[in-house]
Amino acid sequence: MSEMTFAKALNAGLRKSMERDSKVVLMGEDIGKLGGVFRITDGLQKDFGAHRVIDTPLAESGIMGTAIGMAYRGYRPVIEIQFDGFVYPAFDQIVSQVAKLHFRSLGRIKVPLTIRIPFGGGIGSPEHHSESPEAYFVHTAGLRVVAVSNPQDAYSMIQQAIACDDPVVFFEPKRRYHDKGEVDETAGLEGPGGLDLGAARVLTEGTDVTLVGYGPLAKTCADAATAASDEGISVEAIDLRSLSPIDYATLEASVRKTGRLVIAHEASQTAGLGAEIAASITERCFYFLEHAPVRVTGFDVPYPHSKLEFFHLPDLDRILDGVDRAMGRPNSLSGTEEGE
Amino acid sequence: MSEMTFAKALNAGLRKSMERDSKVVLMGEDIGKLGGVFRITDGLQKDFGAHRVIDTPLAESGIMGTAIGMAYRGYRPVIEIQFDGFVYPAFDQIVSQVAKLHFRSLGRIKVPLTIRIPFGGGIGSPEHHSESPEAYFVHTAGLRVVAVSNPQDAYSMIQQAIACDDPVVFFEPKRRYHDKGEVDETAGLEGPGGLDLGAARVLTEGTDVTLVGYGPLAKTCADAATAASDEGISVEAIDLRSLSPIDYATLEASVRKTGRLVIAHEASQTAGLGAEIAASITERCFYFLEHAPVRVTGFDVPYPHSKLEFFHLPDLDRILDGVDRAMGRPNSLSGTEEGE
Amino acid sequence: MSTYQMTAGHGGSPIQLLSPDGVRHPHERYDRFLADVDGNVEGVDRAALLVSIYEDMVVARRVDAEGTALQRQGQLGLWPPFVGQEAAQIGSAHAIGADDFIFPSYREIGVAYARGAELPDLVRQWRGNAHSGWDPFVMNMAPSQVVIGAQTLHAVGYAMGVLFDGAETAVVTYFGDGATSQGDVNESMVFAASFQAPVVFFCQNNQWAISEPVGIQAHVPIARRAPGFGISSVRIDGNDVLACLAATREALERARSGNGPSFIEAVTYRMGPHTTADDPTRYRDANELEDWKEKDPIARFEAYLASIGVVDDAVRARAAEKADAVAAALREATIHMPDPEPESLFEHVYAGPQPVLERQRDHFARYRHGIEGGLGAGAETTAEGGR
Amino acid sequence: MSTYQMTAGHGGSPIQLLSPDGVRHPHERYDRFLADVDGNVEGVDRAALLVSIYEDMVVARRVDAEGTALQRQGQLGLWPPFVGQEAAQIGSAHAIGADDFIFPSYREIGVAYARGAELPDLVRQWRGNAHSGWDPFVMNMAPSQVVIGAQTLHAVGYAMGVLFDGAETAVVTYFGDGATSQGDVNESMVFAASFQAPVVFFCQNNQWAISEPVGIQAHVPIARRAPGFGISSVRIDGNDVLACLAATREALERARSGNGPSFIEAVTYRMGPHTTADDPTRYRDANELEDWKEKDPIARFEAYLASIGVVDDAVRARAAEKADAVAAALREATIHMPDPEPESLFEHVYAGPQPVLERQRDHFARYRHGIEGGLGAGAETTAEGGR
Ligand SMILES: Cc1ncc(C[n+]2csc(CCOP(=O)(O)OP(=O)(O)O)c2C)c(N)n1
Ligand SMILES: Cc1ncc(C[n+]2csc(CCOP(=O)(O)OP(=O)(O)O)c2C)c(N)n1
Ligand SMILES: [Mg+2]
Ligand SMILES: [Mg+2]
Repeated sequence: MSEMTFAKALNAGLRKSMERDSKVVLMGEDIGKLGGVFRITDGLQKDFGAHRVIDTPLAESGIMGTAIGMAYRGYRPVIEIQFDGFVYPAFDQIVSQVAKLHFRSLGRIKVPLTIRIPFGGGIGSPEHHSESPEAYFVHTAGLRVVAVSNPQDAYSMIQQAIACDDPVVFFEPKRRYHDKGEVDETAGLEGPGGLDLGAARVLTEGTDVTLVGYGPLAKTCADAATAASDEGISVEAIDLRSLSPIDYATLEASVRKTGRLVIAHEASQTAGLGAEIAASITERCFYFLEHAPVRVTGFDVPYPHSKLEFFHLPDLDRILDGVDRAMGRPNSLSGTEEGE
Repeated sequence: MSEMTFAKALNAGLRKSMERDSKVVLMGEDIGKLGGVFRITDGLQKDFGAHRVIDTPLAESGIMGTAIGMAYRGYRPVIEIQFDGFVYPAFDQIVSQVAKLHFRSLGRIKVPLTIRIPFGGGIGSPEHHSESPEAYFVHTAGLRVVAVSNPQDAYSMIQQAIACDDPVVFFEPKRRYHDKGEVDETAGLEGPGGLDLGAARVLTEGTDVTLVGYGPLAKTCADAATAASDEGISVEAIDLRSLSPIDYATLEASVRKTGRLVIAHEASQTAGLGAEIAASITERCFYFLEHAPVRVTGFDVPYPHSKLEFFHLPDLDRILDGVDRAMGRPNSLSGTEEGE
Repeated sequence: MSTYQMTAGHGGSPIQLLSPDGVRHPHERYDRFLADVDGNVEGVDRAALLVSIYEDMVVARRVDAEGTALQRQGQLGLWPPFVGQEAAQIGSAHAIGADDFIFPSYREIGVAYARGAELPDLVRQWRGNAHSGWDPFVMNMAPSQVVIGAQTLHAVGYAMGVLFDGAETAVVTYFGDGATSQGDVNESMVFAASFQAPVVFFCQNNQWAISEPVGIQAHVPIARRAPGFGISSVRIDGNDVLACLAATREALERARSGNGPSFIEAVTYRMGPHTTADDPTRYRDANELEDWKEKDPIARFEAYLASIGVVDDAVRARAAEKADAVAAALREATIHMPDPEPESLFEHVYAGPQPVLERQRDHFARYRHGIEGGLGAGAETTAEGGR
Repeated sequence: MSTYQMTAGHGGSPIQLLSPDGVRHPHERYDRFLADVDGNVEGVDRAALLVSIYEDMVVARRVDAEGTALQRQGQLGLWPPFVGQEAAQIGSAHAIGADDFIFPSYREIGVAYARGAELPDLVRQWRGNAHSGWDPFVMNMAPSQVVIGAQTLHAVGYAMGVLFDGAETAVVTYFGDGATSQGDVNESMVFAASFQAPVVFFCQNNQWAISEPVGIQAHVPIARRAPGFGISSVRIDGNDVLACLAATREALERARSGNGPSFIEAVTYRMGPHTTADDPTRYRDANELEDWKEKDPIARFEAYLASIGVVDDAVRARAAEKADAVAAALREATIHMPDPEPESLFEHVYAGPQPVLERQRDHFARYRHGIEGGLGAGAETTAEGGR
């Protein structure tokens, strides 16, 4: 075990994958000498060469499309999208090609791409640098989608994603890049705790309410569980980890126990991931629910300028307010939704 | 009142908008002499000229981006995307530009684009011609999204969408283009029945279960209501019409009455519009619900080849099966979701 | 009101080795790529080689006509005729090596035929039985691509892989005149040039993108586009099978010898409708078609072969016979193609397990079982949509 | 393993009217566009004109330095320096008419300054107070664009509108060398050429796209790209303010006279980091910067103006004074810029009413009220993220 930052853990996981399989290549803008704007690929071009760590022209559709061609040729490209807001030029190649190629070729063509996307807000960036586009990809059949939340998962899951024969959209919470944590570097592809890429993780066990978050908000959810316990509310905080497919077995087991569900994400509320989880859990656990699932999310607005971003982002207070609402507590700050 | 096909009603509505406002221009591939592959713009270039009905180069991002520029210049571009599956190359311009420009310019720049998209399956087409991408746009703050289901709405709502100062993604159910219906051509921008662009419509009143559909499935939902009534089930079928914002007032009123909700759409289930409606209605009507909202949708697969498409698409039988499930009826074909 | 015009995309004189009357003109640059078909390579049976090209063109046209007929008879959902483009497709296909990899659009059915695709694989997707036909790794040819231009990036990526492997394979991608407007096609040229990828861009400028004449896409001849990216480019008569063969061979040689990408604009004509769903009389003049019939690629090649004594009535008859036999076999295969199993809907979406989808599959199976068992309310009613 | 190289994007000799030592060279094609600044137009105060350009360059550089300083002091979140690009930005800006419309990227702060933007509007977005600054319809200039290349299509669409209006306005869009790889930029050239839109593509090739040298984007000089689309193109010394002025005037004249689009590659250099968040020492050689300092656009112009007696110490001092005053005013405006109201989060998302969003706004207001009232569990805890 050694302590390292989130960013460094990703770097170490990429390195390990590249050592393991010579067909793993990294592609993206500024990932070579610069090591990426977040330095996630720091030093890798120096050590593996310009054929393995490829600075591409500034064209995301081009990156995605050529990565597909490299997959045809037997490579396992790992793409870095520089910021969340710049994945959209590649959307067509992702949705119509990456996601469908295995199906449309009757399983003959594998597309083991890993599409790394630093996502989410909270770092005071200008426009288009703080998006949370995960719902678009979760709604797209044929993709797997994960969001990592801590250095150990970053290290293990990037390796699992790269080893996975399906395309994986891999979300990294950019505001956590400098967080530090213990990482077991001997952990293999299965990862410590034996969690596979598709499994959620229970962060804190609890009995009153289930609180689901992912990516940047997994930590906030864990903190909320601690804060709530001071007030005598027992929160089971869960880090979703896999956004597609969602690990409903874990979520169901928890909600059957607690009867209450709060879901937190930074993305806008309407048709976001919270809606999917609320709907599916309601389907699966209707008679166990004591309150409607509560969503604590970004608002239905374009991601705002940085002076306002902390009003938009769910924080500890807003999540606790959501917990209060799910508990039907009268001191909820915003009142209950129902009957308004 | 005159009887006309859905396609003709759209054509007539476009014509009316172009007559009303000389700044309305149509842009798209093959919309001139050919009148579009579905003939929706038939005859319009002949009558309004090549500056008002513009055959563009084959580049959807280019169409969308230049339409934005024309909006800056005071035009009201109406874009035809030839088929649903070809909107993705324009996704970046839609999500990062069209949707955000009014917000980011502090309201100074209006983007009154109408983005027409023939959508959905059921016409035996090859790949990429039967997509239902509406959830992507519903999740995108700054856009309005509508889906029309009958000739009268097609006629009225295309005019309302064009007159709207916000960008509107306008979904047309291509398998209904040849359906005929009565159209009141004297109806102005408000439309017959006084329904505005954001309002849902109750198709059949009922007391047992609320059944929500839109676009191609609105008719199927109405048919299901009739079929169910033969069995003594009273279905309140609702045509959603506006997918963003959703007319929750109408939905809430219905579900408070029926206590049961079924939502049907062709798009894949996970993180689709059904999830949003189920989640929001559960939030708003939790204590009125007698059963979890039921989703009857396309599966989480890429839209299949045409020999299989009618297994994928929700049809009358599958929707009735959904109604049975919502009613908790033992003769449901597929069993209840709960507790599986 | 000022006016604008969109007229260009024409002009320049495409390279021609066979004039429309079937006369072979020597060509300084290209003759060296035609030594075998010109009879200047010892040990090569020139006549056999020429006849194989000729037969492929004749059979391809017949396959195309059969596709249209099968569609008209309801056996196929759609068919994209390539009649008129046989020289471009068969000429280039004969240049491409078995190890090379091809990324086609939807219209390269002639290329697939010449490359040896099984007949059912030519129609599988047009019948709606699957989204693709041949095995891409058996044929070294990607599934056909419907999204305009998307495949050109795949081709460049594959070629980058070839480069990184240090291999001598080359890659060819086909696309139309309309496709040149797409961002992807232009980005593919950026990547190809920057990485000096061994790829050949083969653009069949058949004058039309559905109803839009090429002048809407390009203000100057399309072949001029590529040099602006640093890619060598040539404009050839796409109805001249020898020019197509020679130019493709030249470009492949350039690719294999590490000299980077090439662009070929083959000027040809889509003699049929865009697809069987299209009605070209709405947008184009019948005279245009008549003019292009004068430049028919098969008639031209046949005249040349007759003039050098390689084709005679016997050869013609054999080709026609083969064409009929292939067409009949294609028809048989099509008509008897078994429908896919409903449950196959859920196959191959993922390479690995996916529990949410598996639940949907199980639900679907129970539902189907119920329907078949005649249970439930729904079973009493008739499904719409005619399944 | 074979190797690939990406070296080009250089080569050719950019048009230069002022050599780095400040000597004015006559130029057959461009001199006619410089009659006023050359003193050949009666009634024009040549010295005043030249000094206004000079002052704008000096003040722009000072504004840029102040932006960097404000960022370092935490007053701005980010700043994209344009130091080194003053000739390209001020030269072109002085050519553009008040009625013309500009679609810039994020780096054209010099252009916005020269066009008369209010000072707070130059920093508003970099401080995070809004996503844009100036009123686009007062300035005839779109908000700056962060998504690389997206604005070029808007420019072409605006120009199409101008064309359809029969107006004489022209449109200028700015973008970088990196942007030329984007599909959108290439599509914008397709549309511009097909419609013969009155638009000027002004590419500041500052040699770098963050850490990537221009050779990764372009295998041949960027100016060669446009002719392949049928767009006239020129490669100029982007550190030569007179070349920038003349080339832009020529292109605008072409646009206004109905002769369609133009492309200008202004070869310049980004002397600073990509943004204040960047560390160029990781990827570029310090010598490169030294070389380019020799070609400094302001020093060159100043030497020329001194040589013709237009600039002397008094003029220098006045320019420096103005620069200091503008910088001080910018600083004041920045520091005292009021924070936006939290509830403004919900404003301008839609032009019309949107009930789902209004519900969220009301919910937010109640929640904020609760927080401020100190109610509830949440209020006891500290919000993370430091608001
Ligand atoms: C991205 C995209 N947009 C639109 C279409 C619809 N479409 C299919 S074929 C076609 C025209 C293609 O023209 P061209 O590239 O010249 O090829 P051709 O059909 O002539 O072989 C269009 C617009 C599509 N398939 N993909
Ligand atoms: C679509 C998109 N992809 C990536 C980025 C991240 N990014 C911001 S600036 C930049 C480099 C731009 O280089 P260039 O076009 O030469 O302009 P310059 O910054 O040199 O003025 C990149 C990659 C972006 N803003 N937009
Ligand atoms: Mg064509
Ligand atoms: Mg640059």
